[in-house]
Formats: sequence, C-alpha cells, structure tokens
Amino acid sequence: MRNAIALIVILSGTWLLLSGHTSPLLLSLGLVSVAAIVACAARLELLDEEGVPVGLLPGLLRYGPWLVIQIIRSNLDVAKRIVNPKLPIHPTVIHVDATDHTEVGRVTYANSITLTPGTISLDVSEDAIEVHALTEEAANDLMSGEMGRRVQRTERP
Amino acid sequence: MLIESVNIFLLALLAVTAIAAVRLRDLFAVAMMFGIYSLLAAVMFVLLDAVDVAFTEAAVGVGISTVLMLGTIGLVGRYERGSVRSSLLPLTVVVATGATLIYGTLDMPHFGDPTAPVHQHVAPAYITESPQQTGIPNVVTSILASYRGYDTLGELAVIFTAGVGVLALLGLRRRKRPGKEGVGQ
Amino acid sequence: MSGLTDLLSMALLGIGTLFLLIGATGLLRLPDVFTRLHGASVTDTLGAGAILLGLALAAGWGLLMGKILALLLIMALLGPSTAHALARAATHGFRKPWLHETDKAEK
Amino acid sequence: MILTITLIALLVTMAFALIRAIKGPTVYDRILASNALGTKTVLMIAVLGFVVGDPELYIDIAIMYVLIGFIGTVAVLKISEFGNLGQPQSHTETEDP
Repeated sequence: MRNAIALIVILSGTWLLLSGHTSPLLLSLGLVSVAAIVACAARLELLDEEGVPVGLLPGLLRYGPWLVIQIIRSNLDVAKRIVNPKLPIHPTVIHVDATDHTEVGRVTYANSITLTPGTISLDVSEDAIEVHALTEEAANDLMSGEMGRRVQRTERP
Repeated sequence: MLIESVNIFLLALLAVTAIAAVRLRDLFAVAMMFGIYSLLAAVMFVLLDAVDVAFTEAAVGVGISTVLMLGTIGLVGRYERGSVRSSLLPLTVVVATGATLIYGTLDMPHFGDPTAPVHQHVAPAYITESPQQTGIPNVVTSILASYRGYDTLGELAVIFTAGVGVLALLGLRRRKRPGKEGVGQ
Repeated sequence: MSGLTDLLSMALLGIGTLFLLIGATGLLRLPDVFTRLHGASVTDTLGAGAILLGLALAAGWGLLMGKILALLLIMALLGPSTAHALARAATHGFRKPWLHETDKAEK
Repeated sequence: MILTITLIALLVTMAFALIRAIKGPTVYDRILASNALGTKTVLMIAVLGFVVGDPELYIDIAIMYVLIGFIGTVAVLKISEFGNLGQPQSHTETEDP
C-alpha cells in the first residue's frame, strides 16, 4: 500500500513536471493515465520493495553527495591521464567482495562503480563484482572497501 | 548564422557517415552507422523545427530499424560479399535521379520563405484557430487526432491488421516448432 | 545576485565543455574498448552534469529547471546501466581487456 | 557566447565519436561511439534550445532522446551478446575473424 502511494506520488510529479498543464480536463486525463499505470503495475505484481524501493530513499540521499564528490575526484584523475600521455595508465581487472550486500545493494554498488570514471563493473555475481580499473590507484581505492561500506549503510536505514 | 554553420557541419557529418556506411563491409558496423545517421538527421530535423519528424526519426531510426537490421544480420551472416558486377550503370542512374530531384526542388519556394503558398492560407489558419477550435495546445496533435481523426483511426486499423497478420503467421509456426523461430519476430 | 548566478552558470558550462573535449579525446586516444569506456564516462558524468547544471542555472527557478534536473537524473541513472551492459557484452564477446605489460608477463 | 563555444565543442566531440565509429576496430567500439554520440545529441539539443531561445520545447525532446537512446543501445547489446532479443535459442552469433 505504501509502495502504491509512493508510485502515485512519483508518477503524478513526473506528469506535472513534464506537461506543465493545469487545466481541469488535462489534469483529469493525467490522473487517469497515472491510475492506469498503477493498476497495471499492481497486476504485474511490481509494487513490492524491488519495484518501488522507497525504503532506500533516506539512505540514498545520504549516499548521493559523497558519490558526487568521488565522481568529481576520479574525473579529474582520469582527465589528467587522458590529456597528459606521460602519466601511465595501468588497466587491471580486480574482484571486489560483495558477499554482505543484498540484491539491491549489489546493484547500487555496481552502478556506483561504473558511474565513477576509472572503474567499470564488468560482471556481477552472487558474491563478487568483477571490475575493470584504469589505474592501480583506482583499483586500490576500490579495494579499500570504503564505497562498499557506505553502500551497506544505505541498505539498512 | 550560428545555426546555419551548425547545420552545415551536421550535413558534412551526415555525408561522412553515409560514405562510411557504403564503404564498410562489416554489416554490423553498417547498422551502427545507420543508427548514427539517424541521430544526426534527428538533430537536423530539430533545427528545422520539425519536432515530430525528429521524434519519429529517433524512435524508428535509432531504435526499431537498428534492431530489425541486426536481427536480419543474425540470420544472414555478418560480412558482405564484394559485388562482381560493374557499378557504373547504377551510379549513372542514381546520379541522374538525384540531379532530376535537385532540378525539381529549384521550382519550390525557398526554405523559410514567408511568401510561400503554404504560409498564406492553411498553416496560419491551423496555428491561430486550432487552440480555440479543439482545445488542444499542441497543433500537430490537434491536426492528427481531431481534424484528421477518422484518417488516423483508419491508419491505426491498417497497422493493427498488419501487426495481427504478422503475429498470426509467425505465432503459428512457433507453436509447432518451439525454439526454431526467427530473431526479429 | 543575478550577475553571480550568470557567472556561475558560465563557469559550469565552461568546465563541462572542457571535460567534454577531454572525454572525446580519450575516446579517440585510449588503446581498447574498456579504457575507452573510462574516457566516455568522463564525458557522461562530469561533462554532461556540469553543462546541464549550467543550463539549469541559466533557466532560473521554474518548471524548466525541474525538467533539466530531471534530464540530469535520468542520464545519471541510465548511463551506468548502458556502460555496464556494454562492458559485460564486451567481456562475454571474449574481448580480453588490454592489460599492462608487467601483468601480461606475470601470466 | 559561452553557449556558442559549448555548441562548437559538442560538434567537435561528435566528429571524434564518428571517427571512432568508422575506425572500429571491434563491434563494441562502434556501439560505444554510437552511444556516446547519442549522449552528445541530447546535450546538443538542450544547448540548442537555449541558443534558439525556446528551451522548454527542446528539453522535452532531449528527455525523449535519452529514453529512446537507452532502449536502443540495450537492444543492440542484447543482440550482439545473445544473438537475439532474449528468446531461448541456440547461440547463432557469427564468429569474429
């Protein structure tokens, strides 16, 4: 029920943002389409914690700013290495432990790794994430497990 | 001025893409070049203020036609065999047709010409009157769904029939021999 | 205040442009698919992010800013999925990543 | 002014991505180039909106493009990896030379 309400709020917000119309006719049409989508989602049994992960929201709000700072930091590093051919690149493939994460946590972790320049997740399995790193520093940074711990904190609010 | 320069640059990129697509022998790469061609063409349509055409170009060109082409490549193999026949005659035909078409466009009104016939009667009428007459803010939508409502309904019926026909043909075969159907069903 | 916002917006656009060019250089210069993916992700994250933030500031408060930020959010959510799908497909297509010489010598 | 510079830079990066798409050498390089070009197209439309002076409309188009581009790229990758769109089928991908 909580998920259905959250989905209605999200869809209505999206509709209002993208259309910008407030006349009664168009608003009611928007309401009908929102209701139709929620009904379809309910029938497809998508209204569980995986389909509408509202429980993760507070954790993600705390995690977001830290991730943005990481992205800017590693962006600068990768950009330096592209511009200056003298700085060496040292591509490596490493396996990052992900045994303690839930399914949603692994997805967040893998996406964070990919979003950070210099590291890309190649394959996600039950207990580990295969990562391609551009430099040894990026690989060591990831192996220190700071990101993993922070992702873990978002899973259990 | 800036917009014209952007248009010229995009046209140059389009030409490069097209030549690359003709010259490449790897059909997968050719399919990707067609996708890129559609993307560039879509930007040009946006610049020409033909937003709905740009939408269609992006959805059909980048999305579905790439997928269909790749599906076909999956069935016929990835590499093109070089043609043994001379390409002189086809080249002549293509150049002649192109020249005729360009000659034909010379009689058309200049691009953006405000005195062109199309800007004198129909277009201003729809642009000024359609919001009052139909109550729909988007002119293209009001023409498609209101003025030409029955026309659009007919089109949809035709497309639906075609879709059902294709599904009937492919679906029957699939049920007899599971796991043997084509790629882009 | 408005002058400050304009200045900030211009600075963000400039930074975005710079990273855009760097990312494209990386796409051209780096040795294999995986390293090129890193170059492309520079463009996709900081380049696109800074440009869109600059545009959002130029738009000022209102629906338009919301739309630009929504565009930014969508790009941030879909970008890594595409990059991961590409990297995974490349691994499964038996593309061995180009590794450093010392690593090759060890193996 | 700065918008013009951004626009020119976008055109240059599009040209770079196109060069990568033509040069290849692998399938994945071309998909990557095509995807990067899609990102640049979206940014370009957003910037063009401000240059032309009608950002509202152009941003809507840009949002549409992101979604279409995502679906297109994932569909292409699914085909290149599995040889089909997800139906159970024997692996029929042709071998790279």
